[in-house]
Amino acid sequence: MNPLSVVVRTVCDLFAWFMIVFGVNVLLHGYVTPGGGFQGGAIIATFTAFLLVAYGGKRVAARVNNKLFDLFEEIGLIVFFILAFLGFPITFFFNFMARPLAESASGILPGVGTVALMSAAVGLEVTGALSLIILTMHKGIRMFKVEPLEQETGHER
Amino acid sequence: MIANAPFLLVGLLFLGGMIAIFMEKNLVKIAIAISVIGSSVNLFLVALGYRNGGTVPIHYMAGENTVMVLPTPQAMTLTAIVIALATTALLLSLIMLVYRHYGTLDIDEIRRLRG
Amino acid sequence: MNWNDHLPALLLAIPLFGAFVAPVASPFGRTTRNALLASFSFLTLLVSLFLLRHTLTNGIAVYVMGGESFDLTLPLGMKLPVRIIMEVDAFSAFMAVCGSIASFAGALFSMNYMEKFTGLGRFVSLYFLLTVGMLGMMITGDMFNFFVFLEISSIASIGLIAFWRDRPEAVEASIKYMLISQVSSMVFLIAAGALYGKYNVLNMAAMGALIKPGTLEKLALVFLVGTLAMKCGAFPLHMWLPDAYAEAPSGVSCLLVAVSQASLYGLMRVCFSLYGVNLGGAFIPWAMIVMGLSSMFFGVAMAVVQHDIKRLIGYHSVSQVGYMLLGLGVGMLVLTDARGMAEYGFTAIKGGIFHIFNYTMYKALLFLAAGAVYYTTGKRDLNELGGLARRMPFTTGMFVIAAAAISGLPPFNGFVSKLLIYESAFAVHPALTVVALVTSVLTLASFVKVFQTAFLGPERSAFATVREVPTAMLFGMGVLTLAVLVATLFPSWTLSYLVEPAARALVDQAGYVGAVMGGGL
Amino acid sequence: MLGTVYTGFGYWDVSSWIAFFTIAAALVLWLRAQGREDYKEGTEQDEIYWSGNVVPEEGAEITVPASSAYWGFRKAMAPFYKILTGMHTGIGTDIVGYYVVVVALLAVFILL
Repeated sequence: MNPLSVVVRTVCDLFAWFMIVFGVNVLLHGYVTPGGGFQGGAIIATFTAFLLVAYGGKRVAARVNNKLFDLFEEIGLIVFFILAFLGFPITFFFNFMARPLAESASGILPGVGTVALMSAAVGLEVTGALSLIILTMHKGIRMFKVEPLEQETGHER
Repeated sequence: MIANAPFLLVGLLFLGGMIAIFMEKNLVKIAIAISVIGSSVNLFLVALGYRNGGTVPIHYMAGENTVMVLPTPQAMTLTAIVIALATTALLLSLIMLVYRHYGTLDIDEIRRLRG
Repeated sequence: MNWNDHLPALLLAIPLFGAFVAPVASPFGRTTRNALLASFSFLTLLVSLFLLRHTLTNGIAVYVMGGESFDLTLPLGMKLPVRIIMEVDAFSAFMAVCGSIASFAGALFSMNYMEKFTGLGRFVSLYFLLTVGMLGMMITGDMFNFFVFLEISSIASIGLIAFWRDRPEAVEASIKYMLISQVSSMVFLIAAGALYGKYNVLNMAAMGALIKPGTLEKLALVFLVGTLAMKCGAFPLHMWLPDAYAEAPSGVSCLLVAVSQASLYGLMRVCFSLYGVNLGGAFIPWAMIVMGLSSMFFGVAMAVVQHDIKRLIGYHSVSQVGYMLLGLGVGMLVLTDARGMAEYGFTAIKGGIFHIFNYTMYKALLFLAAGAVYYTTGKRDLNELGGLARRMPFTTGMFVIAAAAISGLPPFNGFVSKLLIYESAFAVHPALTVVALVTSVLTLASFVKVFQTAFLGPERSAFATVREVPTAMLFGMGVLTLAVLVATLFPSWTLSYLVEPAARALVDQAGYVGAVMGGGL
Repeated sequence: MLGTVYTGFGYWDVSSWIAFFTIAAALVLWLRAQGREDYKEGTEQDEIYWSGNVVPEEGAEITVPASSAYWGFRKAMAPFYKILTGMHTGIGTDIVGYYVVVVALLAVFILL
């Protein structure tokens, strides 16, 4: 993919960061709004797609490290699992942090408990995974320069 | 009668997707048809949970109005959307691999495994 | 707290954790990854065995995900259950044991089998996800949750079938399976949604208590049956199955066999526990029987003419699924008829369930043996194979045991379950038994062909350097051989401690409903 | 432990079968151990008989390939196999088509 014109790149510079902020907002308010981890993560991952379209594959591939997204994915998954596992003396997935609404002085937050944390973990996971999907699929296009498929060593063809 | 309009649309979308699977030969178009079928099913689920005059099923946002739409079908729809995203990404990746191996997207020519 | 109460959650949590840590652990090297693969699948097997013991002594185990207590199915005096509920009766636990044995054997086998390839961290991750999807389908008690696990297992299996990205055939088989599995899972979701719209409940037990015969229910039943019969490979819907089984890596084919049995479990759960006496006449049982007979006969007829070893075994999967559909269909036919049930229906169900165990074990073993041949020789075409018996004595021996068991040669376990099915199907109509017997003969014929061309004969000069496969692979096959031999030598023990409680749990709709709804129907 | 399985019509007993196989195997092995009196080592009895033809040098490589096995069966059933293999076209949309047709047929028949 070739980089687009200077107009697009400038707009990308200006607005791309707002997408991340918006995504984080959606992600963190997942427990009270119709948003949540997946939606927020998908919005943040749009940032990667945006960069790819505006700046072209070569530059993004040089700058972006796939290991970072791998790390995001792993941290999200493991945090999610640990949060679910911590409810174990009662049940798996039990919301052990939640308190009844009446006990708390201020609003909704204490009633939420692990749901908000889980939604953040899912958001991290989806960010990493979707960005990885986008980058990997872009790497797989190779529309003009056809490279041979990497050969596996195990079986003869 | 007008309350049944979403279900009519669901039927139309489902049939359209199904017809497209059989009429189209291009794998990418078939992938689009499968996405259309998935969307029609999601619409079906959301339409199931609607109550007349209902609001968002979130306690502090619903306000005075106590009639809420059913939250369970919405949760189901969200899950189905996530699954549909995963399958679409996988399907498109597989299509890319097929194109690189076979050099074509015509589904009638991708038939080394038969008999 | 008592860990026995939490076994259903642990059964899912352990392989799920394995799937999540596998990409983290795999950069630490081969040994760490292999240890992870073996240890987590072994833990899963242990948990499933404990779960089986728990259900056999304490009856149906109910587990409410995220509830205030593990058995609080109806909180706050509600009439309908709200949370996702796992419901494990003897049949589910039996299936979970079958599935986790296959998973353990496939994991042991894959350690050496896959070591030459790249991307193994993802492989381990997908393998455990497939295990989670399979076990989740087997123990869940919730309609939508069943759909989610169905999709998890189909996505993971699609990824694993296409794991050898550099083989065009593997990608082709994967994309064909993907097309049909996507369309059919959407149909499944429509059926689940329609039932939810009518009864306002997603829990299978609660739905079973509420359900009444009607047009919508019949349509939903057809959609559910069609999808699940496709997933387990009944005759006109089986086209994806030999492709997928043949092109997947062998350890994965071994697990895919168990996954198709999970779909069969779902089919039986829908027909027996969800609909039960409301099935609405003899149409669905007869459809099941006809599907079973046609899968049996046409599957084996296609298998006789194949000359790719894994594809041949894949077509045998179609034909073996037919036996289970026949046995369970005969049982379903007499579900409302107490006399017929006592005379032959219960025997048919026992035969069908025993055949599920036998089929999972010997078919997984056959796939692993075919994989061992592919591992050492690099060939799958029977025309190019020959004379391997002297080179690979252990593989040959285990292949002979599995082939004799699948052909129903006495005294092996395949004969026992087939005998139960023959005799009970004979009571319905003799023609059913005739088809089943002809199928058995053709099965033997095709395995004689495989054994003669691949293992017997003079040694080929091309295979002069072939050695026996590594020890871990032999252990993987040995686990399954052991299971086959146990079922062979102690058939009455297996029948009375594993199969009969499972069969009784399957036909006991009131018990299944009562475990969630609290006794009062 | 080696129990009897009652099927409701008859029974299956694995121990008697194993006993039968042991006795039969012992009998066969004993018969085989007797040998033939008229066998002389080093005479023409040692030569390979290959349907009266000359035995080829590369005998090990000449075997019946798997695709020729059961040739007569396949020849006799040729019309049947033509239809059956014709069904397995290997085209993706055909696979989906069979699914849709089967579900539609089931739906029509259950509502009748």
